Amino acid sequence: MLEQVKQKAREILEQKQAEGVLGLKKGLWDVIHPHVFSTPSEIDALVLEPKWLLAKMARALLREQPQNWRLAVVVRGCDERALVELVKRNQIDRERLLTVGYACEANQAKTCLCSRPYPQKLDAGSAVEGVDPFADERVKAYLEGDAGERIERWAAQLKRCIKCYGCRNSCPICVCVPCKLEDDVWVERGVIPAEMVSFHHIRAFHLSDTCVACGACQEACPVGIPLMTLQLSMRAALKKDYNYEAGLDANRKSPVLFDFVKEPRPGQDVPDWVNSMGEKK
Amino acid sequence: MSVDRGNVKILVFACRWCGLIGADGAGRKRIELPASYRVIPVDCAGYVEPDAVIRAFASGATGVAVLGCHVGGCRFNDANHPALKRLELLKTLLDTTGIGGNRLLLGFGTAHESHQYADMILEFHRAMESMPSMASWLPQGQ
Amino acid sequence: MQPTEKKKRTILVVGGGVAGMSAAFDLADSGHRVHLVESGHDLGGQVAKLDKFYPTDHCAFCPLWTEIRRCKEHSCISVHTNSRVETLEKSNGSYRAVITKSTPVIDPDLCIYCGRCESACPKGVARPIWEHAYPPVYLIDGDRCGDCRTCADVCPTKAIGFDREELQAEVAVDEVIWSAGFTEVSLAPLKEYGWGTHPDILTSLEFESWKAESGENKGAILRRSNKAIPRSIAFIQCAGARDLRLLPQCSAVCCMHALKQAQWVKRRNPDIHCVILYTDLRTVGRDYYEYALRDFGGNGVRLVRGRPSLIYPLPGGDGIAVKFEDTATQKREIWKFDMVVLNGNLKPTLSSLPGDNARPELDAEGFVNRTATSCGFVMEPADVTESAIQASSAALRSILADKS
Amino acid sequence: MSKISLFLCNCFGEIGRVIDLEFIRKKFEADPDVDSVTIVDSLCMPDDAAKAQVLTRERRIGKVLIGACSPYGKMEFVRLGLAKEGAAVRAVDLREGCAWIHGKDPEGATRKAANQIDMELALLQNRKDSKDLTLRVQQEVLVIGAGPAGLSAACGLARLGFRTHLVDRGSAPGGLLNVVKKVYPTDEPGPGKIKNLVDETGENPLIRFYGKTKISSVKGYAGDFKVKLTGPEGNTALRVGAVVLATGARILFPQGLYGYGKIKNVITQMEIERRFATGALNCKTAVFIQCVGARNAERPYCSTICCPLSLKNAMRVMDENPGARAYVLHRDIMTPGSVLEAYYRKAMQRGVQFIRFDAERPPEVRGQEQVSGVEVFDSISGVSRVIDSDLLVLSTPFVADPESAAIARMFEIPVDKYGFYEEVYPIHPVETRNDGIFICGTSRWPVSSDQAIAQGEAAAIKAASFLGKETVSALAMSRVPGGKLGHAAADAAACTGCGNCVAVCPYKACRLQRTGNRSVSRVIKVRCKACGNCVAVCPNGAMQMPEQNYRVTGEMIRRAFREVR
Repeated sequence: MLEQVKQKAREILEQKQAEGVLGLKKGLWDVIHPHVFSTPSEIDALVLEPKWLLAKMARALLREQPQNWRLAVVVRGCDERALVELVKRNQIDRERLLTVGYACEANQAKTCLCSRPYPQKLDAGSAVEGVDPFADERVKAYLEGDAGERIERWAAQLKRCIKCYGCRNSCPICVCVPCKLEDDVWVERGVIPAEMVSFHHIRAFHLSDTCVACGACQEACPVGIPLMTLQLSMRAALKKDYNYEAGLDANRKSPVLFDFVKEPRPGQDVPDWVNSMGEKK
Repeated sequence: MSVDRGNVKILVFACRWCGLIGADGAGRKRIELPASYRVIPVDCAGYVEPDAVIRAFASGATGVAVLGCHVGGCRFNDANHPALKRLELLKTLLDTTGIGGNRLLLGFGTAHESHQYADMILEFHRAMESMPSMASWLPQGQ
Repeated sequence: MQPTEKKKRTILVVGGGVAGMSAAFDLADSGHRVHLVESGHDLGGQVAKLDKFYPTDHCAFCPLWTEIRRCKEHSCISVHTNSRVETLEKSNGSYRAVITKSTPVIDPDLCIYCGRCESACPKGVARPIWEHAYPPVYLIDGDRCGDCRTCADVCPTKAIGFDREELQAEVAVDEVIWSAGFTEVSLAPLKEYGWGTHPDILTSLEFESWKAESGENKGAILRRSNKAIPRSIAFIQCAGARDLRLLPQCSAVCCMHALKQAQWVKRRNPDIHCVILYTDLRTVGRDYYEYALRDFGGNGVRLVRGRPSLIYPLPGGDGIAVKFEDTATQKREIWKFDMVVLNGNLKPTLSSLPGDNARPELDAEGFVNRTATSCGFVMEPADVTESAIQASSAALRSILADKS
Repeated sequence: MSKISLFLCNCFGEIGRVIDLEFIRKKFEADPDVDSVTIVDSLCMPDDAAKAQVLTRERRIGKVLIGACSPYGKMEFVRLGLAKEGAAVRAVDLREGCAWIHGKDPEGATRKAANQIDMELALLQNRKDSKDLTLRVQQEVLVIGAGPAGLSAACGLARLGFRTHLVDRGSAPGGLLNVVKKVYPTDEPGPGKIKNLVDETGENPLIRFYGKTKISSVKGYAGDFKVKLTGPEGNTALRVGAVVLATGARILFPQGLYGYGKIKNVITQMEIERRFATGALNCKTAVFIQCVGARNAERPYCSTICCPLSLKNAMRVMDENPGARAYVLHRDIMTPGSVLEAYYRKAMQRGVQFIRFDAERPPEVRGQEQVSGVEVFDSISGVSRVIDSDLLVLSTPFVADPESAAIARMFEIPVDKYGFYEEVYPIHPVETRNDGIFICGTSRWPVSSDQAIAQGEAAAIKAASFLGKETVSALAMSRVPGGKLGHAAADAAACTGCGNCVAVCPYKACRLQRTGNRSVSRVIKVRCKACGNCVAVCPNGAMQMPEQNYRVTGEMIRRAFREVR
């Protein structure tokens, strides 16, 4: 698989489809770091592991470089979806971006609880079946029980937050500067643990229709809060109500922003003052 | 499980065209309501950002109500519709964390429905009385 | 080329419903002076009385209220409420109109809506003007008032004064726009409809305020006779209309009005069986037919083509019998309903007003002859949308009247 | 930051009876933001209102907070009166929203009143004013489409003194009426009905007619649209203050329905008009079928004009061919109103036969090459009948013009699901989402020529009253009584250019502007109606409504339940 990726990357550089290839490089003392390969000969040092999302880096590179500079990115499924979301949000020019996609292996998919462990444009490797995150114990454990139990369970988790902003910084889609999480109107400053309701809910909700379920936030969390679980049910709701999944189609806007249809959600009647209370199950 | 009985705090975001006029109608009829809610008038329910709803919970509100016009009856060219979709999604998140989507009331009615407004506020107040406490989520002193 | 300096005209608009307000506002907004004469206590006309309006199924409150406020606050519009046009004389291409204004017992400028008169009144004749009048004021129903004047003593602002005299104002106007709207005509002459024989036989406007969200039943659908939940409601179309004995015209709004009410009943209480007995289902307008299709779609409103020959209350308060022929099956049927709503008995207002010297030429059916500028229901049966269009068109015609 | 003066109204005891106003006065006098607290007995009475105004003026109070009745009551007058003195005035509803509904809980009501006042103080202290934009309105109008609606709009505008550009894709004005020999219900000739209007387009120096011309691009907003036309004389660039769209509609071509195209003498209403025009119509029995391709699953709407049209043509067939018979096969005769209903009665008296059929059992055409008859199940009598006929006329509905969608996109107005232009609200039937664009005629919804002319006139006066203002301020571009709240503004430094606001804006007021490698959102102030959706979806608060910005909201939320002492 690595060879296929290298081959493809070399082709891109040789045929001048892009000026650089962003991928992981095994450098001095075998340290692996992201690198922009600009000549075909450099490509030999390209590696694929570990999982390292490059989408945000691609955005930064493309912003720094002149308009005619194009970039190819070596991507996994999640990284490709993140790039699609960034394209959708006008962070990356679609015509300046190429991808070299490769599929993740089954055990990687299982670790990430990835339901789609392969890019749509697959150049190397063969796609393995995704994992249903809701069937996994690691997720189930946080979603079961009644509201009171869940409140306590999540409180125990979120209490450990040291407000390092790792979740935000590692997210391939969070790009806002300034960020609402640093504004004391929304989140009290200088308080640790972070204000639990506002910090985590605002962060999670901002990504509700953008999250590509890469799991970078929870991998980055130094205290191991299962942050991706927060996103999963919103992703599932979008899938169910609007058949929408983030990161698949750069032309489809989030249904929460768009699609003025007559009913708020397919099959759901308009809530009304008279029946808005009665609808609760 | 501790509950917040007796200390219900409801924050109402009411649009000026239906929510607030419905409330006004209830006032004109002098319908007795619990004094547990505070109103923030907005020009349209579309203005209510999910972050503000979250902020309200973080500031100690037991429940938040967003009251707008019927879908299709908005005078801002269906501006309340995306708001409804957004806040429906926020309910999902609140359900996940256990705060509970039922702490967020989305009510879409008309200016004429003052009795219904009163019933809704009353019922929401009662529902919030038996909600599990969020004390473990909030900093001390709130 | 810049537009030439236009002559500012003064227009008299008779009737302050949707049509009158639209015309007045368009005229005022283009710089002309308007006298808007309304016989009721407040602007708004019939739409103000409707709980919901079609096709949005939403209340018409905020657009209407906006319109009312814009008219009242516009510097070029003089609003005359509680007023009528006494005489109208044409001379040299312009008119002299005498407007008579009856002053209400409660001065709206002083009323603070505290409601003390309502609780003090032994006969219960002090009541709010309408649910959402802006500003909210009380009025005293002069006909039923016992003249005890208790209310005047309790009023904190001394707003209540009996024996106030009528005021008369004479205005010179260049053109008159008639937009007096419609009134309900009594169905008593048509005995077969049984109107007036039983409280559960209502006209649609009576039903509208009976079922209103802000009304006495808080939006619940109840029988008027015993306040029980009805099992079934019949909506009878063309009652009095398309009928040479009473009103030859088609009232244009009733099919949609009945559909709206039936669907609303279904939404509030799906267990109530709703039947619409119609002759032709006239759904001409944007999305109107689709609105009707929602019924065919199985939400339970039954549409039956047939015109009742007799409606009569059954003895013992056991409901209302409706006798008709279902033309789809060609069978004569007698169905029993708990409530019957009659639709269609709307006629243009001007034909019933006294005083020939203050009204335009009317045609045989009571509509304003095309020789005068008019809009809304007095010109031709029309719903809100159509009235608003005609109003703007009439506004333009009244400005250009002497130029073309 | 200037301090706030607080006026509390007792409303003749209505408020003071429940709420402890003295307590509130003491509490807020201690508030560092508050300058003074005054309790008055009745703020809406002329005396007290005048006093408050004088006080505001003399002490140059910049910010006033009123605690009185609801904003839908008399307080609005007080508020407007004080605002005239140049103060920023906000009001708290202490009567309807507090005293009257919490009468049994005076303590709770007092707490609530204090909190609500506190919240409004936060708003007054943190609110900012939107920068207004004043715009000179271009004193010219563009009317697209020269059918009856467009003609009446153009002539109306020209007679009011506005220079009008009338554009049509055809070479001469008149539209569909040029084809129609007679119009219902007056039976006057179609072209004659609009003859004076057509003549006027030639004679009035203020109207310029552009034949065979199309719109190639549109930029700008109400008051200043920059439109490019492409026509036989090349390109023309216009700057107009308002646009009237009267682009018309097509009539459905019933290919494949009732043997149309295969069987001779199965024709449409338009063809029968043409036959009348050439005088080549003779038939013994004409059958009109209504709702051909309308009121079905694909087009679930009534096209308004076909029933009266059939009445007219049926009577005409009988007039021109003595002894001929005419049948109208219908599903419902759509003749609402008094004039059309009388027309229907006239047709019945004239001997036109009406047969009602069900949508599920449509009539069937007999005959291979030439129509020989129609079989129809009469749903009223419940029997099937065969009508021998030598002419079958199909009433097909108006369908949206295929070009309408492109024009709607250019002018950024919505179309409904059938492709007709959509108005903003039923009470404002010729106005659209995009201010300064007015719609009329069949491009809006199927209408008769009379209605189209009326709509044209309606659009004309709406456009004229907008143009007549000569300058407009963006803050006035709203139907909100008391004025628009403000308009949203994006902080260019913070904006990430994600486009959420652009996607969500119901008025298409947000635009992305590209600078270098990044895009930034910009708000077209004239279009913004201050609904606040852009603010709600902006991920980092770059988009704000200055009047009710995020600091206001945040602070109001925090103060909502602050302990009152």
